[in-house]
Amino acid sequence: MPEQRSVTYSAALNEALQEEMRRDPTVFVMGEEVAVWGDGGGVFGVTKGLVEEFGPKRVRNTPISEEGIVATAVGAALTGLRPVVELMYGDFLTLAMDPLVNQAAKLRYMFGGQVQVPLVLRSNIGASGGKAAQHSQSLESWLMHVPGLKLVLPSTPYDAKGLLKTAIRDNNPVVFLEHKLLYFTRGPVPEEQDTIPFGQAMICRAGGSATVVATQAMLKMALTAADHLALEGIELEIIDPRTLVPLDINTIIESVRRTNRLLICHEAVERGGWAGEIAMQVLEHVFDYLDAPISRVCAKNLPVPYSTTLEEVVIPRIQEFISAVRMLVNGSNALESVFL
Amino acid sequence: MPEQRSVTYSAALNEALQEEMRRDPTVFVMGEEVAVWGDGGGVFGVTKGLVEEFGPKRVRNTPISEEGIVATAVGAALTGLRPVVELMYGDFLTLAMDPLVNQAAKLRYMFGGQVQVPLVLRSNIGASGGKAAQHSQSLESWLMHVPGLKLVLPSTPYDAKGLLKTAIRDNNPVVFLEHKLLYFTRGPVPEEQDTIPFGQAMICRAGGSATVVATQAMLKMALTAADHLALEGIELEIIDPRTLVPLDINTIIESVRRTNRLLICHEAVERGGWAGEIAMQVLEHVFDYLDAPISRVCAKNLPVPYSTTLEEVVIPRIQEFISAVRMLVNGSNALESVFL
Amino acid sequence: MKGGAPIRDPDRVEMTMLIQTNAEQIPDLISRCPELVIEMFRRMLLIREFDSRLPDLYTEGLVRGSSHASTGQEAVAVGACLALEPTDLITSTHRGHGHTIAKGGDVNRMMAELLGRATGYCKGKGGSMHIADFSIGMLGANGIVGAGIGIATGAALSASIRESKQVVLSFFGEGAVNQGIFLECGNLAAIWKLPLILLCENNQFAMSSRPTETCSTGEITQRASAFGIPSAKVDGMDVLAVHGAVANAALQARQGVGPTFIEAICYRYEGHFSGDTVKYRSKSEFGAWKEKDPLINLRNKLAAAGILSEQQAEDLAKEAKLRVDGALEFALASPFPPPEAAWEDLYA
Amino acid sequence: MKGGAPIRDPDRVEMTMLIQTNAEQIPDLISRCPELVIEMFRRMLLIREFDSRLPDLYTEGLVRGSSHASTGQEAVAVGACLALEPTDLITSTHRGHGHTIAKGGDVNRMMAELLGRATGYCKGKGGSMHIADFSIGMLGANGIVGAGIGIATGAALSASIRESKQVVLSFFGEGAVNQGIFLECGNLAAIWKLPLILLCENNQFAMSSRPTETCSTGEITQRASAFGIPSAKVDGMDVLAVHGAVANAALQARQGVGPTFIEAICYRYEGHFSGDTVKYRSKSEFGAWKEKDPLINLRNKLAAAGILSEQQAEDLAKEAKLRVDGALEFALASPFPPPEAAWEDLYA
Ligand SMILES: Cc1ncc(C[n+]2csc(CCOP(=O)(O)OP(=O)(O)O)c2C)c(N)n1
Ligand SMILES: Cc1ncc(C[n+]2csc(CCOP(=O)(O)OP(=O)(O)O)c2C)c(N)n1
Ligand SMILES: [Mg+2]
Ligand SMILES: [Mg+2]
Repeated sequence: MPEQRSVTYSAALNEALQEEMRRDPTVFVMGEEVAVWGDGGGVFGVTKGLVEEFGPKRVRNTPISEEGIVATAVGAALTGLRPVVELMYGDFLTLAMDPLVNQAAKLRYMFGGQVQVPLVLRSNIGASGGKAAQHSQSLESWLMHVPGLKLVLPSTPYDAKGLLKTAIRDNNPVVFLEHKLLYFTRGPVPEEQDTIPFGQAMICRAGGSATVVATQAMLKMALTAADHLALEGIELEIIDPRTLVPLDINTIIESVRRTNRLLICHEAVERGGWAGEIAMQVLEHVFDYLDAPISRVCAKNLPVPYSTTLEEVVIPRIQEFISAVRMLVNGSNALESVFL
Repeated sequence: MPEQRSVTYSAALNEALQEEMRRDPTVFVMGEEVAVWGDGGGVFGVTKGLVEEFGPKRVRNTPISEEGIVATAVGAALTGLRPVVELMYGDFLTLAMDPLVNQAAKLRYMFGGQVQVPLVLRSNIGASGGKAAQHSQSLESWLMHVPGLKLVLPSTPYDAKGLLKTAIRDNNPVVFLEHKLLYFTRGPVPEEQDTIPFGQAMICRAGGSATVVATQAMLKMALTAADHLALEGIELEIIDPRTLVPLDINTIIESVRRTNRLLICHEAVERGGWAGEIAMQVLEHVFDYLDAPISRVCAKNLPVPYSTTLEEVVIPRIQEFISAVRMLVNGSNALESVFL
Repeated sequence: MKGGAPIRDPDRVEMTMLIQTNAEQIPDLISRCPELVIEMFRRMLLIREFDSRLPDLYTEGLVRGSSHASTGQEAVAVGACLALEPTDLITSTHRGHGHTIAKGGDVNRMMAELLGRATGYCKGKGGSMHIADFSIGMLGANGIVGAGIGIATGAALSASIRESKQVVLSFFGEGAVNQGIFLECGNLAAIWKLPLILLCENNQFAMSSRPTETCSTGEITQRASAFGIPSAKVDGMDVLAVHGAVANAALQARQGVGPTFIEAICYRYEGHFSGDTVKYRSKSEFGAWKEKDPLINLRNKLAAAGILSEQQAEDLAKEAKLRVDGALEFALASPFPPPEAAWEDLYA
Repeated sequence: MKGGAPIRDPDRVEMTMLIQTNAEQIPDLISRCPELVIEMFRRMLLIREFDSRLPDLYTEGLVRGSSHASTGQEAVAVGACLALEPTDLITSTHRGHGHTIAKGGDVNRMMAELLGRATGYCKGKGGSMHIADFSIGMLGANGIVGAGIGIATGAALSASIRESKQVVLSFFGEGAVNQGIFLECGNLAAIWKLPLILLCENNQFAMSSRPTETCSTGEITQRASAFGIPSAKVDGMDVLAVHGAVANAALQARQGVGPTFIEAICYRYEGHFSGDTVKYRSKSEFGAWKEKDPLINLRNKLAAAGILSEQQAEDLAKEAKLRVDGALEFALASPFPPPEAAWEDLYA
């Protein structure tokens, strides 16, 4: 067996792009600063070295024109290419919602299946070090609500690489949201790693006290918290759905059948976030197995403020998570009295 | 007492605009075709007659520039005016998400409370008669997920008028979503009607068998269904939240305490829709009172297709609603066996 | 500008397979390529006939939603599409029936789509605003004003990356030139020298709005200067003028020179959509434009050139009528899609 | 274009209350209004001093997130803002410290905001990219490239509806001219003749991208012709030139003529943001621009005119240093916002 390589999340993504571009000449990359920035390629280094290998025709620096770039990618995807677009920050999705939602997601359906739209929109979510309200949002819940899109949130370098390869080979529009705090984290990525199928959740930690569903930075937090909680005898089962569309609800349901308790943790704003969707699906399937209300730990219903003391209030913290788990595991009667 | 007047939803909205524009010279209206169309004013007649009374300075026809119009409204709202913008169809929100989400919703917070953004964005949602994928969406769930916005979905002419007046007087950005199928429905609107406070749900029908939360066209459907169901001895308690932000969760909770069952019905796509949010809040408060899983009847996870036979599959129908209620009231064991 | 047209070898002109060999100006397309011009006339008649049925179909409840007739604008659609190769691509607008017919689309499937039938172009999922026929390079009507410009730019980028020598033509109304995407994609097309033709159909109205009220430049072509894109203004009631301008633009695009902007001046005969009361314009204005009717205009020219007798013209008109009658029959005889079909075609 | 400036009665020139009476060109603002020009110099020094501190503050971890220095661009901010009335309004960009200082902002509150303190302009909620001071008509920096243009257009519409005679100036980088909002709002401003000045700071880079690569027109001013908006190109290293151009544009705006587009050619001295390795440009290029340094440029002129001795110049530089030192002290002595404050200021 080859030795386990350890690479960063950013480098893993870079490898996926490189390998897919080598494999398939119809894949091309487009976005602001994807060919030039820093040591060469995207503000987070994900497209580094690509222009050198594949040339400026397939690695295209663009003007600052988010709507136009995504719209252009849609047109390219309709006509035989596989564009991989980078939006520098996920917050700029606001500028590209029309080509993404009214075009990419709907064209195949509207046109009665005449055509496919193999497009990957890469961007990122999450707060990191004071980027404040317009550079810290986690907008994935919007996209989960759009039929026709697929939605990927990789949490490890391994997943980042495998899922990006799958995304590029998928014949549908895939929104691929990375997390800013993860770009420079490391993890094992075997040389021979290939695609990872969509719709397969990962049980990152097994346990019987409660099920936790979390992704990316929140997943890391949950795993850390689980070590602490284990000392108190609380054994969390932690599930990373990896793709929100398609969603592997079965893995979550089966876990809840065993643990009888569920907590969902996301960095997206709580109100209207995807915790509600997972909760609904769990209720629909295993209501009778629930020994306590489904709980959630999410960002507060506020924009992300700049200063550390404030950002810490808005973005879920580990202490908050631990308290919520204790609450959940202590049983629903205690909860009732607290909340009412 | 003055006699009950009956007016259309569209006319009620028109009255609200007229009265507020008379009352407050800082209110102005802007949008595509708001000064001219048909008998004069907006494709659904809501701004009819306003340009004649208030002139083209305060009733502004615009070019087709959704992002620019909403952005301009933000700038006007920051500097002492109260713009009321009309987007012809709610589907065009995709083009105006940046000024709405990254600007209107966040500026006050980002700027530490220095300024207020008294802006009303009027548009509409819902399928109506084959307008298909790009003119039928119900995108309110996105907006519920944006801290800083308020979100209003009026269901009757009475509410339309009173809530629009409140929206215009509110010092915050309010997204006011009308429903296409309701514009020409009639209902009582007393002459003297004034504002209706945000955050007060309406119990539209009292009953003990189950609680239903629904708005607009779905509310109408639920009320019709309730008459049928009453013949079977099922008495629905039907609640119209009227504003999704702020949300009057207490009225819903109190009802669930009495009925022990909850069904949420919306025309927005099911996955990631606001049913999940209401469900989560209810779980957090009155989990122990629930005798059955919270149920939802929503649009399918599909774009809205054109042909009647297909549109009927995607948009919730009354038969589907009735079945779901029967399921809910028959108890959770039956449900379990159906779903698993 | 009144454009010429590429020299064509008349023998090589097949009705749906027009091969352009070069684009030297020729003075008289009618005498050089009569079959081509007759085919233009045929397609224009078909558009006129097809879109004239819309109001009734709507009133009878056969067509749902919004449908937009392009009567009066036939010369733009046909002149443009017949200046392209069959393998070239177009994007359309909410007002797309004419573009589809001009590009060689099938009126049966289009009518079936309008009537929401399973045999329609989109299996009943799209309706009038979403007609597409990828087999003939018609990349779709679109309900979002301006969206087709973005898709066309992407298709042109794709043609450029694939080195396919395809040209992409985007039809859009003059109302769309105030949408941001026009700037963003016009700029992209220009810096990347994409094989794109931006064809602005100035039919005098965006719903009730006049371009003079909504577009800040008196001349819409001036906007193309914002991208450094060469532009031309052409009589959109004259199919030969449109054809010439587009042929030149296509040649330039194919040679790698980059995009062209063409404004075709025309007039919308019907209301904006079925149901529009059209109070915002005068009868006399409409009358004046009807004087320049693109069909009569072309018929007179063909008659003067002696290649179309009155009888032949009538026959062609009858043929168009029969084809649309046939399309309606086809559509009416077609089944509605079964409910299960709603679940198909979302993902590939 | 090298603009003139409005005639000012020197006696009426107060440093933060500049009243423009009319805009006849005068040859020499320095001799007519020395106090005004000295104030320009003072504000430019303050910007230079303030933004020179950023890299260290970032390295020391005192400033979080992204902060963008405007050193090298001082003349644009100051020339523009001092050609406006105090009641006039500006919108800014992600690179907004200079604009704030130029409009008369308070360096203490700005520094406190950068350091995330409760005493900052935004109580620590905004940080560098969201500085605003509505009391001086600074409607905010913005993290979304191009967004300020929309807000400025709305503010100009508001001024027009309120008949306030205010002028609104929008600063934006040359990278923003490829955003759709620029077309949409440029067009709105033009058709509605809004009192808007579109001031494009062409500092040669959008991150690493050159305008020649991203903007399809060789001349950025050409884009304004797409809206029929008069435009001017001005030496952005010369504060007097910027002042003259903006003063003229403001006068036109106030007279109801409508918007003006001004491109100010300048250079970004620092990297795009703190942390940028700036590999995409050469030292010699930077050196050539430094020769035209706006501060030295102005100091030389003032010295030549005999109204600024070397000593006075040094004193002013020292004053700037002291003010920024003081700001840093103020900020460091200020508390961080209490956690509860996160819940405040969302709704009015
Ligand atoms: C983004 C968007 N905004 C508004 C509309 C509503 N609408 C449909 S067609 C139309 C007018 C379009 O005018 P123009 O572009 O000139 O095309 P025409 O109708 O004249 O063919 C409008 C405003 C829309 N469909 N999409
Ligand atoms: C909508 C949007 N796209 C991209 C970015 C990332 N970004 C921040 S500044 C910048 C470059 C802007 O260049 P320019 O407008 O010339 O301003 P400058 O930085 O030179 O002052 C980019 C791409 C952003 N903040 N917003
Ligand atoms: Mg038009
Ligand atoms: Mg720049």
